[in-house]
Amino acid sequence: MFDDLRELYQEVILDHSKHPRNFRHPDDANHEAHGYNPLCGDTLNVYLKMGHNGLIEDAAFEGKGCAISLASASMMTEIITGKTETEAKVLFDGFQKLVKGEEATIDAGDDTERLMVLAGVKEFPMRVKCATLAWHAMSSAMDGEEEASTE
Amino acid sequence: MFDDLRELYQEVILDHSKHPRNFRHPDDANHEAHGYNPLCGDTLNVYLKMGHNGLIEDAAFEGKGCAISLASASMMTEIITGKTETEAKVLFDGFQKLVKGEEATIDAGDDTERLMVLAGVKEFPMRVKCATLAWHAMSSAMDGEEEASTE
Amino acid sequence: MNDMTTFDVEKIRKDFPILSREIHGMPLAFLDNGASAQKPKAVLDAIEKAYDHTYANVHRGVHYLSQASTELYEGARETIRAHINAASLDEVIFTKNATESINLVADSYGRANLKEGDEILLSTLEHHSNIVPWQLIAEKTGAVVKAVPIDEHGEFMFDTYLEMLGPKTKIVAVTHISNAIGTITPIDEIISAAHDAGAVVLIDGSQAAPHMQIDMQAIGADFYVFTGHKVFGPTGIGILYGKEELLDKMPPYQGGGDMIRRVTFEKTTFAKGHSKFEAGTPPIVQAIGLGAAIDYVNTIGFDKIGPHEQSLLAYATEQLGQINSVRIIGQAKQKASIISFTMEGIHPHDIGTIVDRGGVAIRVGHHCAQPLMDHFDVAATARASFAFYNNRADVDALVTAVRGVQEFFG
Amino acid sequence: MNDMTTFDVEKIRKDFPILSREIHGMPLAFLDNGASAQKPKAVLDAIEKAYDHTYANVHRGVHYLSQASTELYEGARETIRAHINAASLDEVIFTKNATESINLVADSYGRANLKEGDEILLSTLEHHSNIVPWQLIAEKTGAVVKAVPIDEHGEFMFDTYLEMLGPKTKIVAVTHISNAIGTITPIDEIISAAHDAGAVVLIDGSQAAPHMQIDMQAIGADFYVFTGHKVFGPTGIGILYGKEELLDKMPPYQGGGDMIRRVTFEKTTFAKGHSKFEAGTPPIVQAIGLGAAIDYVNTIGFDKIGPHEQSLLAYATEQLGQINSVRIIGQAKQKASIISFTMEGIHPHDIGTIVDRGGVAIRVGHHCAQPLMDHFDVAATARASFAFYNNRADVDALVTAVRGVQEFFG
Ligand SMILES: Cc1ncc(COP(=O)(O)O)c(C=O)c1O
Ligand SMILES: Cc1ncc(COP(=O)(O)O)c(C=O)c1O
Repeated sequence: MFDDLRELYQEVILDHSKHPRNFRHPDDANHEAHGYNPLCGDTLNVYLKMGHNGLIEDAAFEGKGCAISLASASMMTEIITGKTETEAKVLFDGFQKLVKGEEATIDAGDDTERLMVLAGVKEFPMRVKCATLAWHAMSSAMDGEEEASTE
Repeated sequence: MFDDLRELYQEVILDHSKHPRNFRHPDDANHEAHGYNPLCGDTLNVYLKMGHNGLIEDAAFEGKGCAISLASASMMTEIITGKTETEAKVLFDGFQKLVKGEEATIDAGDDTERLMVLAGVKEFPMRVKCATLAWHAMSSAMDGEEEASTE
Repeated sequence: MNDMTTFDVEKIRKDFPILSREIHGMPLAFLDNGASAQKPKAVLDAIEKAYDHTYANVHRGVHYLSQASTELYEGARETIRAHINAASLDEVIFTKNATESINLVADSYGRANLKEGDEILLSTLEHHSNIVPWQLIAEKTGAVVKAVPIDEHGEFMFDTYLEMLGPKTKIVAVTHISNAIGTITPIDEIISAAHDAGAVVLIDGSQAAPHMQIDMQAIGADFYVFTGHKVFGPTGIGILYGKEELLDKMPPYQGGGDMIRRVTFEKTTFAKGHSKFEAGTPPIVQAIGLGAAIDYVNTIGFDKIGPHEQSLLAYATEQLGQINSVRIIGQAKQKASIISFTMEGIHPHDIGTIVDRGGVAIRVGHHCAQPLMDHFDVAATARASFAFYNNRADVDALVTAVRGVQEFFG
Repeated sequence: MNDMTTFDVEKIRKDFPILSREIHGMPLAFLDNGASAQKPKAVLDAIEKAYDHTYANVHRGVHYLSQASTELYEGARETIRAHINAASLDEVIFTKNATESINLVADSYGRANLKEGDEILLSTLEHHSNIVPWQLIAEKTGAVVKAVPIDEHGEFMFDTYLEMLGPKTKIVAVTHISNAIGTITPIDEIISAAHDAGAVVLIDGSQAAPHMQIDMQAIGADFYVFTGHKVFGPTGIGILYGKEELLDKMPPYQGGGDMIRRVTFEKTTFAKGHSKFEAGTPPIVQAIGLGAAIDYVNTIGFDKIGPHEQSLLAYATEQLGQINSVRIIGQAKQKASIISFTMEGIHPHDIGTIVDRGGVAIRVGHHCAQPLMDHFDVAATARASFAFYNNRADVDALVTAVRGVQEFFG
C-alpha cells in the first residue's frame, strides 16, 4: 500500500517536515504575509527580508501544516534566499505547473532537483494546495499583500 | 380514444356546461363568495339567498371555467336550492369523497343520480379541483368568507 | 420523414427511452417541453455512474472517491462555462433552478444596490419566476417594479422600453424567449440600451437554452440564468452566469458550509469566486448530469436543432391554423418552437384532458405568466412546445387530437 | 462476521453497488458517511424510473405524465411526513439541502420576528450551515448570535445554556448530533427550556436522520431540518419540517412559479401550505429518490440500525484507543457512530492521504465546524463515520491503515 506514497512522501520531504529549515520570525524581515488554506484550516506566515534590486536576503516561516506544506515551505525558504523577486516568481510559476501536472518537469537550474522532489504531488490533486500554500504567501508578501489563500 | 372521455364528459355535463342553469347574479343574494382555482386561473362567484333556519332559498353563480367546473356549478345550484346549510355541507362532503375516489358512491337521496354523473372525475385527478371549485365557494359563502380556493 | 439531410430525428429519438412509451394505448407525443424536457440515456447513465461508481461529497476530501466526485462536478462546471462561453469558471454558479438564480441576483445584487424610488424594469412577457423575486426585493428596498408592455402580436415594445428607461432604472430583467407564447425578445438592443442608461441586465434564458446557442461574450448580459431540467438535464439544478466584477462585489446569498473562508462566532469571512454563492452540499450529481446533457446536445448542435424546430413550428402553425375554432395566441415575428392557442367555446383544461387520451402531452393553464394572460384577456391557453426530438408525427398527432376536441364538443 | 442476529450486514451491503468497488487495489472501506452516504440500488432504480418512465414537470399539468410525476413527487412528501411523524403534509417542505432549510427559516422567520438586541442561541458544536445563516440575518436585523459552550468531552453545557436563555432569546438553533465529534445533544431538555423562555427552536437533524428514528410529535421542535444525501438519498434535496402555525405566518422566502396564488404587477398573493416555500420547479426526481431511500431504510429499521452502529462505534473506539499516538477528540456519553481523532505529530491531511491508499475513505479537515476545532485547539481532525452498511472489516481496515500511518511517519 505504501509504494505510491513513497513517491509523494520522499525521505527529503519527511525530513523537512520534521525539521523545517528557517522556521523562525526574523526581526529584520521587511515583508510578510499570512497564508491560509481554507480546506484544512492550516495557516502559515512567510517572512522576507528584501534588499536592493529585489534581492531576497532572508526567507523564513512559521505556522502549522501537514508534511507536504511544511516541507514545501521549508524548501522554498532555502531555495529563494539569494534570488531576486523576479526569479522567485518565475520559480513559483514553474513549481505550480509542476505540482498541478501541467508540466512534467521544471527547469530551475541548480534548484531543479530539489523542486522535483515535490513532483509526486501531481498524483494527489487534493494536496496541491498544501504544496503551494507557502509559495502563495511568499508571492503575496513580495506584492505587499497581507493575506494569501489557496482558494 | 373517446371511450374513457365519455365517462367524464357525459351528455348531462356537456349540456350543463353549454347551458349553465342559474347563471346570474340575484339582487337579493345575501351571501356570496369568490372561488379561484390557482392551477388554471379560473374564477367564479357563487351567490346564495339564505333564509330562516339556514334554508338556501336561491343559489346562483357567474364566472369562467372549464366544462367540468361550469357543469358542476350549474348542477350544484340546482341541487342545493331548497336544502338547509347543514344538508348542503353534507352533500359537499360526500361529493368531494366521490370525485376524489375515496368513496365509490354517494348516498344523497333524490340527488344521488345527478351527483353520480360527475363520478367519472375520479379517473382524472388533475380535474378534481375543477369539479369542486363551486362547492368550495358555496361553503365559503355560507361561512361568511369572501374567498375560496381549491389549493 | 426526413426532416433534414444531416439531422436524423428518428435516430435521435432512440436516445430518449421515454419517447417510445405508449400513453392510454397511443404513442406518446410529448409536446410539453416548455415545462420540462425529457432526458437522453447519456444523462441517465452519467447519473447512475456518478452514484454507483464515484460517489462521495465534493471538496475538502482527500480520499479517492471524494476526489473523483469533485473532478466530475468541477468538470461539469467547465463544460457549462465552455458551452456558454463565460470568461471564467467563477462566473458559473450552480443553483437549484432558474428561479433560485433570479432570487439570488434580486436579493444579493438588489439589496446592495437598490434604494427607495429606484426602478426595476421587467416585461409583460415574464414568467412569474422573473416577476415575484423582484417584487419581493422591491418591497424590502422601496424600489419600484415596472413592466414594459407588449403589443397585440406579443412583441416586446421596444420604443416604449426606451421611453421607460431612465436614470432611476437600476435593473432590467427580461426573458430571452417567452415560455407562454414563444416570442424571442431583441436582447442585444435591450441590453445595450440598458447599459447606456447605466442599468445592469439580467436575461432569463430558461426557454432559450434548449433552443439556441447562447454565448455570454456575444450577448453581454450582466446576468444570465437558465434551468437544468429544460435543457435535457436533471431536475434540481440551475445556472446563474454573472460577470465576475459584479459577483465579486455582491454579498453572499445563503450562508453555510463551503461558502466560507473562516468562521468564528465573532467574525466570518467568505470564500471568493463561485463558492461564495454555493452554500451547503451542492447538487453534485445533478451538475454532472447537466454536464452530460450539454455534451449530448452539442453532439447534435444547435445549427441543426434550430432549423428542425423552426420547420416543426411552421408546420404546426399552418396545420392548427386550418382548424376553425383555433386561435393562436402570440404571433411575434421571431418565435421559438412554442405555440399557445385557445379554442372557441372550449376551455383549455378540457382540451388538455381530451388530447391526453390521444397520447398528446401539452400544457394547459396560465403557464406561470398571468400578466401575459391578462394582456390577451384569457385565463389560460393550451400550449404545445417542441424540442429537437419531436417530429412531424408528433405535430400530426396534435392536430388530429385538436380536431377530435372540436368534434367532441361540436 | 455476524454482527447481530436479525441484522445481516453482508446482505445489506449487496444493496449498495459502490461498496464492492476496489480503491487503489484495496476493498473500499467507506467511512465518510458523515459527509455523505452511499445510495442503495432501490434509490438508483427509482431515479431511473422517474426519468425514463413517468417524467414530466409536476403540478398544473393535466396530461398523463405530469399527473404520474406529480403523484410520485407528492407521494414522496407523504413518505417523509409519515417517517418523521409530522402532523400534516404542509409541514414538510422540500428544499435543496439542509443548508437551504436553515437559511429559509433564518431569513423568513428571522426577518419577521427579530429586532435589534434580540438573541439567537447556537452552540459551539454547530456546523457552519447552522452558524452563518444566523450571522447573516443577525447582521440584517441587529440581533445578536451567542454560542452555548461545550465542555472538554464535547458535551453541550446545559447549565450554562439555562443561564444564557432569557427574555431576549428569540431563537435557539442547535444540532441534534455533532457532525464533527458525534455528540448527541439533549434536545428534549433544550427544547422545553427554550419554549419556557418563549423562544422557538430549530434542530439541525442532518446527522441524526441517518442514525435514528426522528419523531416530530415526540421531539416537539418548531423547525427540524435534514439533508437527503446523508440519509442515502440523492444530492440536491433537503427537508424542512416546520409547525404549521408558524409556517402560516411566515413570509415567503424565494419568489417564483408554483408558490403564488395570483400574480399581477400591482399585487401578488401567495399560495398556502408548503407551496408558499417551494418556488420554481422543485427537485422532482430527487424527492422521489429520497422517498425511496426512506422506504429502504425502514425495511431495515432504526431499531436494528442503532445497536449495529453502536457496536461498530464501541469496537472502533477500543481499537483506535490502543494506538499510542491516537487521541480521540470528543468523548461525550451519548455519541452517534462518528469518531474524530488526531495523531501525535502527524497532520490529518497526511493521515487522510495515507489511509486512502489502503482503501479507507475518511474525512480530514475542519468538518465545517471551525468554532468546534478552535475549542479543541486543533486546525483539523481525521474523522471516521459509520453507516449501517459498515461492518467490522471496515473498522479493521481503518485500524490497520492508521497503524500504517504511524509506522510510515514513525
Ligand atoms: C450537522 C450538519 N448540519 C448541516 C449540514 C449541511 O448539510 P448540507 O451540506 O447538505 O446542506 C451538515 C452536513 O454537511 C451537517 O453535518
Ligand atoms: C421563462 C422561464 N423563466 C423561468 C422559469 C423557471 O424555471 P424553474 O422552474 O426551473 O426555476 C421557467 C420555467 O418554469 C421559464 O419558462
